[in-house]
Amino acid sequence: MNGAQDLGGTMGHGPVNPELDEPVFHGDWERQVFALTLAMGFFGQWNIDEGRFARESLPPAQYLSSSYYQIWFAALCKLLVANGFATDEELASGKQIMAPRSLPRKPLTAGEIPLILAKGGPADRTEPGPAKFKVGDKIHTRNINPHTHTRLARYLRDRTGEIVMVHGAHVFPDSSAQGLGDDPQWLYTVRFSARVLWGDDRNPNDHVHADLWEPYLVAA
Amino acid sequence: MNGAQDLGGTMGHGPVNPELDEPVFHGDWERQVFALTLAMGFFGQWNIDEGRFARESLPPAQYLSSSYYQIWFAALCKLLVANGFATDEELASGKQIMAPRSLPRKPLTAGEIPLILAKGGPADRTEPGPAKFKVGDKIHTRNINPHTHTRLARYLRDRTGEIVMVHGAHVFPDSSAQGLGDDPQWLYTVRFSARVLWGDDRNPNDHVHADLWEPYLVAA
Amino acid sequence: MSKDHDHSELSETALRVKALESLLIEKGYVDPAALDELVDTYETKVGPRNGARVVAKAWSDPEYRKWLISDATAAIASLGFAGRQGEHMVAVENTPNVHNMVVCTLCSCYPWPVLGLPPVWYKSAPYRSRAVIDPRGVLAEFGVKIDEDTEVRVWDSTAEIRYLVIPMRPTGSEDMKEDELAALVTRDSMIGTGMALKPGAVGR
Amino acid sequence: MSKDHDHSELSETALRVKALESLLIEKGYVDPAALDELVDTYETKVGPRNGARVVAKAWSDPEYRKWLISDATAAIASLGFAGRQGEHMVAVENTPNVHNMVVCTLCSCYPWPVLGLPPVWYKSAPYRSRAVIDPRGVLAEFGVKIDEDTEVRVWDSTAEIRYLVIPMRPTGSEDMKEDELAALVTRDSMIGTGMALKPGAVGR
Repeated sequence: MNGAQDLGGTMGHGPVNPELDEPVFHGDWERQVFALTLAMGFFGQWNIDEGRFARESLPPAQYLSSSYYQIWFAALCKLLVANGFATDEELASGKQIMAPRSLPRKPLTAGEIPLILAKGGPADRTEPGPAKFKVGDKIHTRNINPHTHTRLARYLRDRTGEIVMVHGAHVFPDSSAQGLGDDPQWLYTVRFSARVLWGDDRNPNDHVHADLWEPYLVAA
Repeated sequence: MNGAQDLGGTMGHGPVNPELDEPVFHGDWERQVFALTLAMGFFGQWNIDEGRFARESLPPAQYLSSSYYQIWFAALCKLLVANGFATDEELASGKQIMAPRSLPRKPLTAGEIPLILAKGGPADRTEPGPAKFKVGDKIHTRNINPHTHTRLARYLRDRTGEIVMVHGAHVFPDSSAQGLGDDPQWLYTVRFSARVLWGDDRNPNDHVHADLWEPYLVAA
Repeated sequence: MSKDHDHSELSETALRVKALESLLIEKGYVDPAALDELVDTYETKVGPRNGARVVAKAWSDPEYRKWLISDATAAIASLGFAGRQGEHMVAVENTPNVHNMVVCTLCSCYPWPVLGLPPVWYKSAPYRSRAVIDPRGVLAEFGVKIDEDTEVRVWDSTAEIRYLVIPMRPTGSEDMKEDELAALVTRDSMIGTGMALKPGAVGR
Repeated sequence: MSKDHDHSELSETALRVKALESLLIEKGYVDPAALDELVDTYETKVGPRNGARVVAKAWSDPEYRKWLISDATAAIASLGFAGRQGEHMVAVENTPNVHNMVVCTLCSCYPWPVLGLPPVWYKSAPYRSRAVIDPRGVLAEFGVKIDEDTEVRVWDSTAEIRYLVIPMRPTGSEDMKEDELAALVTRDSMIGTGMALKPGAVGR
């Protein structure tokens, strides 16, 4: 979706302002949001793409005026309610009103965390067929504007680029975020000239690379 | 600039929600912001394009979480300070600290308002030369991404369309908003297919028209 | 953000605006009587009844309709509506095959002399963002259903041209006079987010 | 918005988060010890010192450097850094002719096993919006000046591939051992918004 998350090339947000000696978390509430998001995600009731969509579908005014963990918190609340873990009333009161929902597995324990984190969640899958493109091929990105999740950012649409890496087939987020399954698709890294993306006044030496799935691309 | 004002095609803002029996103003403060903006603009210290840029250069988080007259108010405050009418301290306190600045003309009186509004501020100017395009011509819009004011919205860049009206030469906002003068340029209404703008899943009957100046266009 | 929160933000704004007005009066930049006159003009004198008269005349008078379509600025000025934010008018006509709809994606451009000041929704992010990418979805929210075969023409007011939609004359209005017809022409029908009223109905 | 306003928003958030944590514990969904372990992992165990060891080894060991560039996931895992948000690693190398810089315009993708959790600025609108359209302007704000003739390569992490920048080995470090070299490798140098430190300097 063309939501507030699609920030590439937008303007007016101000300077970057890196923080000196920044701590990993700013206060306990950030620790709690981070840990709760990971711990609840571990039940597997939503995948990473559904999690991203929960964040990017927040109203743009809210998304842009929230800190990042505020965005995570708002999205976690949405996901908990949508998946029957809690009700809006419970979130407002902090008190249990409904019985807990049945759990697909036991809650995460401290002991299993190192192994689970080390395993991660690889996104590569069996290839659905031969790759359409190879390194060096010129491609053109499609102009799509779905209301659903996509990783083809606005600034990368309808642009000509060149394949520079082929990564095998990966979970296709446009399907996965809608609960339509992994739908594995070939994933490529595509190289775009800054001039193609932003106009002729850009430095001709500069390039942007993005990881794009085959359904985003047509031969140029 | 690719600021928060550039809303065409963005998503997540919710339903339109028209208000039944909507009053012209919602409370005195809206009346005041409206009237003060017009009255102060009347001194001619900034033009309409500079006024628009003052609004669209507000931080996106602020722009999107403000009501429209809140945006006008924030922009008016910026313009007043930038043009020496008031200082930040004065705006904060509401009390005069500095002497008034010298005025290019007497303040607006009630009596002259009907004539001034009736006169308006036409934007047409003497043509800089012959028009490059005529009705029926196919054009392609440029891909520009200036940090300064432009009326070539992001969704209209790098798209093919057709000239359907020729309006003569008008003040060119990209120059005017920077205080670089009227720089009159031919103005055209351009017709774009919804499919060209948004992709092949759109209704083939639908079109968007926009008013675009000659420097935005190249022959297709 | 909570409703309370919104309210306190608004009262804070109202206080700051009041302070600004006092300051600008104290500094001698603005005359309170002029401010009142500006507000009064757009609150009571200029509004969509002006545009309704233009449309009703176009419905009644084929010569005027032709003039309106070929030179809207002059045709509208002939009825006494002209000036600020209507300096360069274009009238676009709905037909059984074409439905027109006006937006300003970049700010709030709107033909003041014929429609007055725009409603909040016209200036707000939902309408401005969606009118150009999903005009039929927006129209549906206004209760307007357009056939798939009918062309939807969106006009994004990106320059100083201001658009007035001439809605279709409703069936059953054949014998009505110009004044009666004007009562059928709603603000929304002249933006393109509504239709003219059928005789006997009322609406915004 | 005022600073006070921001603070009250934040304390309101903190209260709501606390309530959520209590609720999820009460409902038996989460174990407080597991939450502590998750926080502790990323606060004390996983961080940019991991990535610095990878870079220092690549600087010191030509075979490892080759492996890192051809199969970063395996080469990095060989040092014990793997898993969540580092499942598919790619290492990109700075040279006198190429400067690499990583961003995630759409969210906050970042190679956790080698760099830990991303700093606030990396996840924030200013960096995400500007890194792809004005990388040199962003670099200048970090005090990094890149020659006009040098290519700037921005990597927008739009999929599950995670990028690690191998900064240039600083002059004067020729005789240093791997452990000493690692101390020169800053977090920002591995994102591409900084350079490796010169021997004797300190930085973030």
